Amino acid sequence: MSHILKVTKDEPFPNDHWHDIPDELFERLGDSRKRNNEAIVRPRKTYWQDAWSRFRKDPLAMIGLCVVIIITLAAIIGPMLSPYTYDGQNLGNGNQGPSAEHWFGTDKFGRDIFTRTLYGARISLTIGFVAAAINMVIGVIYGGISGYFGGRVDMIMMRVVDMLIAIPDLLYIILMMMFLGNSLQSIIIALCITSWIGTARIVRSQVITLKHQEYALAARCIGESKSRILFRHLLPNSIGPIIVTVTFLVPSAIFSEAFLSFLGIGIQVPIASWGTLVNDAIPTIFTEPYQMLFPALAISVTMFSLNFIGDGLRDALDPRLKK
Amino acid sequence: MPVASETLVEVKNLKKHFTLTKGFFSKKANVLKAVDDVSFSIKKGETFGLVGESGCGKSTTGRTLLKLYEPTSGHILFDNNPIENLKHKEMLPFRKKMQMIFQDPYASLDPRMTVADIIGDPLDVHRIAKGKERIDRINELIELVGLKSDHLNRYPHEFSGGQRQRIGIARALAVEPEFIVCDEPISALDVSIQAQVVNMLEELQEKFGLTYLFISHDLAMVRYLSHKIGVMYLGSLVEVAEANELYTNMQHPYTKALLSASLLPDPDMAEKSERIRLKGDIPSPVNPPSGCAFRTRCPYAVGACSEEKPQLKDIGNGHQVACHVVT
Amino acid sequence: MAGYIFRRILAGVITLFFLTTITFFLMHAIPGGPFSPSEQRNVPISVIEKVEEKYGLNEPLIVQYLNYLKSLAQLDLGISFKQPDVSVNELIEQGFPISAKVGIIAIIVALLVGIPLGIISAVKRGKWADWLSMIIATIGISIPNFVIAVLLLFLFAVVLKILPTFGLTSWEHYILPVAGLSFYPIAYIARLMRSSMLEVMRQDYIRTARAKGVHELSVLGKHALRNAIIPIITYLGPLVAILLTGSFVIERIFSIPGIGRDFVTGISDRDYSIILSLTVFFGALIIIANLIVDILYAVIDRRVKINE
Amino acid sequence: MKLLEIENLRTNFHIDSGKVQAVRGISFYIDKGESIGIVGESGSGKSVSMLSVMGLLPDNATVEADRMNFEGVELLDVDPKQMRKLRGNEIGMIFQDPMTSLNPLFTIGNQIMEPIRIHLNVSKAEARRRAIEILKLVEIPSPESRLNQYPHEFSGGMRQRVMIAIALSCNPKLLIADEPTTALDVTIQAQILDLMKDLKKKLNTSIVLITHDLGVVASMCERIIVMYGGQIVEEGTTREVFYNPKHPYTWGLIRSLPKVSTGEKKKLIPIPGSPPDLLDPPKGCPFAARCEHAMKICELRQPLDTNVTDTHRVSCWLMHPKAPKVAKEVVV
Amino acid sequence: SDETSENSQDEKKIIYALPDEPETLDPTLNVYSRSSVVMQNLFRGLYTIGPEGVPVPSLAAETIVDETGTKYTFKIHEDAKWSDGEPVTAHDFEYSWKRVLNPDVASGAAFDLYYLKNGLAYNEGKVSADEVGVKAVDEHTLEVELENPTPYFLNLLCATSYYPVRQDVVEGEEEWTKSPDTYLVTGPFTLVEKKAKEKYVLKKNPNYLNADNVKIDTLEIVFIEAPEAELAAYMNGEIDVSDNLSAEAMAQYKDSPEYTVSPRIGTYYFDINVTKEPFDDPQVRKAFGISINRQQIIENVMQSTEKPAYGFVPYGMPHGVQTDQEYRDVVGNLFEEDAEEAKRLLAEAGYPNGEGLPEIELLTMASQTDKDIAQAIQSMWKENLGVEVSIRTMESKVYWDELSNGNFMIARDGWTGDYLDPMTNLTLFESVNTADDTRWVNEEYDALLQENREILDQQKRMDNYAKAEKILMDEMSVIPLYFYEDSFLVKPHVKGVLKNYIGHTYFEYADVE
Ligand SMILES: Nc1ncnc2c1ncn2[C@@H]1O[C@H](COP(=O)(O)OP(=O)(O)OP(=O)(O)O)[C@@H](O)[C@H]1O
Ligand SMILES: Nc1ncnc2c1ncn2[C@@H]1O[C@H](COP(=O)(O)OP(=O)(O)OP(=O)(O)O)[C@@H](O)[C@H]1O
Ligand SMILES: [Mg+2]
Ligand SMILES: [Mg+2]
Repeated sequence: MSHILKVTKDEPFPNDHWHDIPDELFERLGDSRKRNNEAIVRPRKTYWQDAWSRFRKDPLAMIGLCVVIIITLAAIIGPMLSPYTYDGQNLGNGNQGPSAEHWFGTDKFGRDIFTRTLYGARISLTIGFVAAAINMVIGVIYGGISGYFGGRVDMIMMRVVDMLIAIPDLLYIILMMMFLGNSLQSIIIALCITSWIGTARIVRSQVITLKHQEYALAARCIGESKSRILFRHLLPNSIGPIIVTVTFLVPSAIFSEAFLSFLGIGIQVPIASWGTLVNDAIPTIFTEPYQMLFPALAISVTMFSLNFIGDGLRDALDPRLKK
Repeated sequence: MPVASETLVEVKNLKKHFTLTKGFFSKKANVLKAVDDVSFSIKKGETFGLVGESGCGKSTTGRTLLKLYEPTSGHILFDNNPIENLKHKEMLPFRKKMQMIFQDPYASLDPRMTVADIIGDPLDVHRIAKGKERIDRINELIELVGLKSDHLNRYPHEFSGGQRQRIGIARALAVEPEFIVCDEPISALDVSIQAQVVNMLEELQEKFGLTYLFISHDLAMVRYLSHKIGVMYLGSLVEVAEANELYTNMQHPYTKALLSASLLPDPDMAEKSERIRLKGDIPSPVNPPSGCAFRTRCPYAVGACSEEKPQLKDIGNGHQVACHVVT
Repeated sequence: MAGYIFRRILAGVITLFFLTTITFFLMHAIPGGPFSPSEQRNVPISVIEKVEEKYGLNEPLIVQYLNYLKSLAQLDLGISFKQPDVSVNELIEQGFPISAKVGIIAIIVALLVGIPLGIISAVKRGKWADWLSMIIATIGISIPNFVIAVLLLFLFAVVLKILPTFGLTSWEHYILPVAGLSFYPIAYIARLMRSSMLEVMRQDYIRTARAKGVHELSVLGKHALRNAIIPIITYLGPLVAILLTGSFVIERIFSIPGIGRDFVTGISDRDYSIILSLTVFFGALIIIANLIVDILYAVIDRRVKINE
Repeated sequence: MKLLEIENLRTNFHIDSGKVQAVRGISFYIDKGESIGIVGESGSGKSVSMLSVMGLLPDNATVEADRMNFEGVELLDVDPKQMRKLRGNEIGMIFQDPMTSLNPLFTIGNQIMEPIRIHLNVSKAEARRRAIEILKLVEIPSPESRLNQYPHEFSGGMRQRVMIAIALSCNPKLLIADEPTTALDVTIQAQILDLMKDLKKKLNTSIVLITHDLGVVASMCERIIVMYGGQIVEEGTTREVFYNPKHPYTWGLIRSLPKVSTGEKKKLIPIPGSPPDLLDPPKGCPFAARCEHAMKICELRQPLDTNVTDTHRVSCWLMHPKAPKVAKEVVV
Repeated sequence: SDETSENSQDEKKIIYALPDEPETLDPTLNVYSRSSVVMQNLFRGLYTIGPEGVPVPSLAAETIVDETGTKYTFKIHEDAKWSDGEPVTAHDFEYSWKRVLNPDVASGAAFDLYYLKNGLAYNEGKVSADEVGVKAVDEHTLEVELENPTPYFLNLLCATSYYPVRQDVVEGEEEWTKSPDTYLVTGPFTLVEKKAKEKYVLKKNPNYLNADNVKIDTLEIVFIEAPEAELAAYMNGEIDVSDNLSAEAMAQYKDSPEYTVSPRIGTYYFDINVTKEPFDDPQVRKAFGISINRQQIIENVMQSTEKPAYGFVPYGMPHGVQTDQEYRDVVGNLFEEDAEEAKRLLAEAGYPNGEGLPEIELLTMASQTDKDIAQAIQSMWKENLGVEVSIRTMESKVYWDELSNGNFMIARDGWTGDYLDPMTNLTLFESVNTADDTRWVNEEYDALLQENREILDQQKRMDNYAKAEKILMDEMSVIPLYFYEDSFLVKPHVKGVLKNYIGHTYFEYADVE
C-alpha cells in the first residue's frame, strides 16, 4: 500500500513533502484532557422552532403562506378601497365581461364581481379557517382520547360519533337557523357539529397504531401522563394525516356553506360568499363563464396555497425528511 | 463500596404471561410464559446482574418490574411499598425513582423530538428544572454520556446505534433515579465508551447509592459491575449468587455452559477456548418442558428433572441454585 | 373475536336506538309537517287534518314514536307520506342497489386512482408526478362536485356527444356519475396516501426490504402500503356507507334513480317515514362499516388490540 | 481474489445545520472467503460505509467513491434491476437495529420467505421449509409456530436472529453483519458465529463483521479494520492489530476492556474526551484531540497511511520518522 | 335512450322530462301539479281542456244544465271504454267522486269537490254518501247537483280529481297504481312500464274514445331533476320536450322556433302582513308596491318574457262577457309605477325618505329566481324609497310555516288558479283565506265575491270582480309582480304539444314528423 496523501481543501501546505515537515510540528501537545473542552455551543432549538426554520426554507410553502396572507388582507381592506359595493346594482349594466372598470366583470344585476369576490373572501375565509380550526381542535382531541384510552371510553366515544354522522345534518341545521338566525356564527356552529368527525377518526387510527410504539412505553417509563404522551408524542407523530384532513376541512366548510344557501339557510343575499358566487354562476356557466371563473379561481388559488402550506408544514414537522 | 443492608427492590413470584392468538379469527390462544415465577431482591446501592439466554425473559422481567407491562401475578415491592397495583397517578413518585435504559435504543426514542427535548422531557414531567437550569442540566447530561451539546439539536435518526443508546441513558439519568433497569445498556457501544458508561454508572452508584438491575450478555461486564448475579433460563431464575462466587463456583449446568461460551478478546485464546456445547433444541416458552425447563438440553439430566420443577435452594453464601442434580 | 363482534353489534343496536330517538324528535321539532300548507296548495285545514289523522300524525308525539319503534322492530319502515303508494322498504329495495352500484364503482375507482397517485407523489416528492397529483387533488377539492358534475355533463354529453346525460341503462351511463363521485375521494385518498407514505418510506424496515432485493414496486405496494394504509381505511369506512347510499348532488345532476336524493328531499318534504328509515338504514351501514374498519385495523396491524 | 474493493469512499449527510461527513475517504477490500472485522468508535461511520456499499442510505445522503467494485461490477453505476439481484442474493446484510428493521405488520415467516422466494424462485411450501430450517439454524425454538408471529412478540435477541436468518437465507457471497450478536447471549452468539464460520467454509462466503465485541472479532476475523471519525486509522490481520497495534486509538480501545481473567476489580480505563464533530471535522487527525501523544502536526494535517507490514497499515503521525518514539502500550 | 322502442323505424315517440316521479297516480288522491301532468295524459273525465284552451266534452256525450245552474245531467259516451275494453259507466263516476269525498280515504283533493251538494258535509262526516249530489241514474246517465250555481263547473271537471277510477281494481288485492297491469285508465295513453324515479313509458291507448286522433305511439316520461341536466339532455337530443329549464337557459332559446310560451293563470306576488307596523298603513304598502320597476326585473333579472302585473287576475283568463277578450285587457291596469308618488306616500305616512321605519325584512325562498327578484326589489326600494330592507331566505317548509304563522312583513308568494274564472285567483284574499298570511280583511271585498258565487249573470259577476280587484290593489295588501307564463322547448320535429292554462302538458294532439 502506497502513501496516499489525503488532501483536504484547506490544506495548509499543499505541495510540501512528507519529509519536509518542520521538526517543531512534532512537538507533543500534552495532556489531552485539558485540550478537549472547547465545545462550540450552537443555539438550541426546540422541535417547533426547528420546524419553523425548515418551513421558512421551503419556497412553495412560503409562497402559499404569502398568497393566503395577501388574500386575507385583500379581503379585509379590499372592499374599502373598491369604488363599488358588493350590493350596488346597475341593472342596465348587467353581464358585462371583464373590463378596466370591472376587472372580473359584472353579474346580471350589474354588480362588480371583483368587489363581490373580495367581500366573499371575508365570508368564505372566515368560515373556512374558523371552522377548520375548531374542527381540528375538536377532532384531534376527541380522536386522540378515544384512540389512546381505548376500551370502554373508545367504544362510547366512537358510537357517539357513529350516531352523529348518521343524524341528518339538515334537521339540526334547520333547527339551529330557526333559533340562531342565518348569521355567520350560526353557520360556523352548524358546520362544526359533525365535520370534525373525519379528523377524529383519522387521529384515532393513528393513535391506535402508534400507542404501541416503544417510545410511548419509554414515555410512560419516565412518568409522563397519558395526556402528555398523547399530546407530546403520539399526536405530533400523526401530524401528516392531520394536516391533510385540515386542509380538506377548509374547502369543505366553504362549500357546505354554499350548500346551506342552496337550501335557503346559509348566508343571506345580497351578501355572497365564494361558494354562493360559484353556485349562482352555474346557470350562466356557458354564456357568462367569467362569472364563475373568478370566484372559482379565488377558491383554487387559496386551496393551492393551503396545500403548499400543508405540504410544507408536513415536511417541516418531519425531521426525517430533509432536502 | 457502600452496600447498605436495606432492600430496595423486591420481586416475589412475579409472572408475566402473554397470550398469543393463533390465526386472527381462531379462538385458540397460546399462553407464552415470558416470566414465570421469578423472585429476587436487590439491596440499596447494589447491582443485580441478570444474564441468560436470549428470549428467556430478562427484558420482560425488567419491564414488568417497572410496571411497563401489567404483571400477570406476583408482587413488586419498591422500598417496601407494593407497587404492582398502583395507578398512574400513584405511580408517579415511583417513576421518578425508577428508570429504564431500553434495549432497543432507536425504537424507544420519539423520532420527532430533538435530543434536547428527549432528555428534557423527564425534567419537565417531574418538574425538576426549568429555564436556564434545565438547559444546563441537559448539557451536563449529554456530556455525561459522551455526546456533545451540538448533538442536542439533532434527531434520533441522525445518530449511530451507539449514540442513540447514549441518548437513552441520558434520559434515564435525567431524573436522578434511585433505581435503573439497564437493559443491555452497553451492547451497542464501542468498548471505550462502554468503559466510560460503566465507570459513570459506578460513579453514580458510589456517589448517590444508585441501584441497578443490569441486564447484559457481556459476561465480563456483568461480572465487573454486579454484586449479585441471577441467571435466567426460560422465564425462571436458575441460579443466583454473588458475582465472584458465581464465576468461580458455578453450579447450574446452564450457568456452566453459558460461562464457558464467553469469547475472549484475544485471537490466540479464542482458538484454544473450549466451550460446552449444549445439545438439543431450545424449548419454546409456549410449551416449556415439564419439570426442569433445562432438562432437554442438560447433560446431567436425571429422571426427577422431568417430574418436578426445581426450586431455588440456598447452597450457602447466599448462593441459590434451582437444580435437582446439584445438592 | 366473536365476543368482540357481538359486543359491537349490541352497542350498534343501542346506537341505532338513540339515533332513531334523536332523529325522531328533531324531525318533529323543525317547523312544517308533511301535509302542512305550501305554495300551489291551499288545501283547507280540515282536509289536512283528515290526512294527518290517516297517517296517525294527530296522535301525541310519544305514541307516534312508540308506534314507529314497534314497526321498526318488525323491519317495517312504513310508507312514504309524499308518495302514498310507495313503501319505504320498496324505496330502499329499488333505490339502494342502484346507489350502491354507482357508489361501489366510484370507491373502486377512487382507490385505484387515488392510492397509486398518492404513492407516486410520495416517491417522486417534488417531481412533476407530485405536482400532477397535487394539481388533481387541489382541483378535486376546490371545485365543488356539482360544478364538476355539470362541467363533465356538458363536456362529454353536449360538446363531445360521446356520453348520455341521464339514466343508468348501459355502462356508458356510469362513467360521468362515477367520475363526478370519485373526484373528491381521489383527491383525499391521494393526499392522505402521500402523507402517510412519506412517513413510512423512511422507516428502517423499508430499507430492510430493499436490502432483501425486493422489487421497488413490491417495496412500495406491499411493505410500505400496508403500513401506510390505515388512514385510508379510516377515511374509507364512513365513505363507503355514504357512497353506498348515494350522493344527493350526483344523483340529481345525472338523474340516477338511487336513494341519495331522498335524504335531502325527504327532509324538504318532511316525509317523516323516509327521513327516519333512511337515517336508521344509513346509521346501520355506518356502524357496520366502522366495525369492519376496526377489525381491519387489527388484521392489518396485529399490535392493535381491538379486544381491550 | 478480491470480492469487494472500495477506494476513497466518501459519504455525506446533508442536514439543516450543514454537511455531516460520516465517511471521509476510506479504502479497503475483502477477498473471497475472507472475514474482516470493523471495529471503532461508535459513530465513526462503520454502519454508514456499509450502507453506502449497499446503496441503502436515505435521500439526504450523497455517496462518492473512486471505486466500489463488487465482483467486477461497479456498484455506483449498476441499474436498479442489477442492484436488486445483488441485494439479498449476493450480498446479505444484517442491520444494527433489529426492532425497527423488521416490518411490524408482516409475520416473521413472511419476511424470511420473501428473499427466498424472490431470489431462489421456489414454491411457497419450499420457501417455508427453508425458512423453518434457517430459523432452526439461528436457534429460534419451535420455528413452525414462531413463523406466524410478529416482530413485536419477539425478544430483542430473537429479532436479531431473525435478521440474521433473512440475511443468510439466500446464501450470499458477501455477508455484511452490522453488530449481529449484540443482543445475543454468549451461547447463542457462539452458535451463530459457528454458523457463519460454517457458511464461510462451505460456501466460501465473505463476511464483513461490524462489532464492538473484540472477543467476537478475535475469534471470527482474519483481518481487522479500525475506524475513527469517518476514517480508517488502522488495518491489519487480527494478530497484528491485537498484538502489535500502532495507533493510539487502537491502544485505547484495547485498554478499556475489563480485565476479567482475574477476580479482582480494576477500574476501567476509557479514552478521555469525545469523538470529533463530523459536521465540522478537524483538519488534522480526527483523534488528535483525544490523543495523549498528539503533536502539533496532528492538529494541522491528516496523517498519511503508513505500511507497517504488507497487511498492516496505520494512519498516524507517530509513524513519521521525525515523531518522538512512544512506548508501545501493553495490551491484551 | 331508445332501447325500449323495438320498431323505432316507424314508431312515433316523444320523450318528455319531468323533474321527478309523480307523487301519486291515483286521481282521487291527487293534489299535485306534477302528478296532474302525467294523469292528464292517462285519464279523461267528462270534460277536458281542448286545443283551444277551453273545456270541451270528452267522455260526456251530452250535458244538460238546468236554469238554476245547480243541476247537471251528463250522458256518457256509449263508446267510452276503460283501457281493458270495459265500458266507462256513470257508476264509475259516482264511485270515484264519492271516493274523493270519503272521509276515510282522506284525500287532499276533497275540497275540489265541495262544489257538489253535501260534498263538504260528507267529507266532514256529517251526512252519508247517499246524500252527496252525484248519482248514476243509469249506465250512461250521471246526475250532479251543486251547492251553488257555478259557471265554471265544466272547468272543474277537467281536473284529475273529477276523473273516474274503477272500483274493482281500486278495491283489488294489490295497490292498483303500483303495477301497469292493474292500472286502468280512460285517456289517450296507457301506462306500460313504470321504473321508479327513472321513467314511465306510456303507449297509445287503443280503447280511448278519441284514439283515432292520437298520433304518437309512445310517450316516454323521464325524470330529470336538475335543470342543468335537462338542458344537456335537450341539447343532446335525448329529450324532445323540455319545460324545466333555468331562466338563463330559456333565454338562450328565446329567438328559436323551438321556444314556445303559453300564459298560465297565475301571479307572482308579495304578501304583506297588514298587522305589522308600518304595513298596517295602506299608504306604506302602496308606496312599496309602486316603487318597483317590474319590467326591468323581468328583462334584466329574469331575462324572460313574462308580463308585469298591475292587477292581480292574470292574463289567460277570458272575460266572462266578451269571451274573445281577456279579462285583464278589459279591466286594464289598476295602478301605476311611480317612484315620486311612492316617496310622497311614504312621507305622508310619516316616513319621509324611509326615516323612522322599523327594520324591514323581506322573506323569500331559496330558489335562484326568488333570490334574484328579492335582491332587485331590495335595491329598488333602497333607491326609490331610501328604505333598507333585509332579505331572509328560508328552507321551503319553514318558509310556509312562518308565512302561515304570520312571522313576516313582506313575503314572496305565488298562485296559479285551477279554472277559468277570476274567482280562482281572487278568492285567495277573502278574509277566510287571508286569515293565514296577509291577515287583510275587507268586508266589501268578501261580499262582492260571495255574491258572485250565487249569481249567474256574467256581466254583473265581471263587474264585481273588477271592483273587488280594484279594492285589493288600492289597499295593496299584496304586491303583484308579474303573471306567470309557461315557456318550454320543443324539438322541431315534434308538433302539437300543448300546455293548458295551469301549465299541464298535453300530448294527445302531438305528432312527430
Ligand atoms: N441520517 C443521518 N443524518 C445525519 N447524520 C447521520 C445519519 N446517519 C448517521 N449519521 C452520522 O454519521 C455518523 C456515522 O454513523 P454510523 O451509523 O456509521 O456509526 P457507526 O460507526 O455504525 O456507530 P455505531 O457503532 O454506534 O453504530 C454518526 O456520527 C452519525 O451521527
Ligand atoms: N409483547 C409480547 N407479546 C408476546 N410475546 C412476547 C412479547 N414480548 C416478549 N415476548 C416473548 O417473551 C419472551 C421473553 O422476551 P424478553 O424480551 O423478555 O427476552 P429477553 O430475555 O430480553 O431476550 P433478549 O436477550 O433476546 O432481549 C420471548 O419468547 C418473547 O418472544
Ligand atoms: Mg431483551
Ligand atoms: Mg452502526
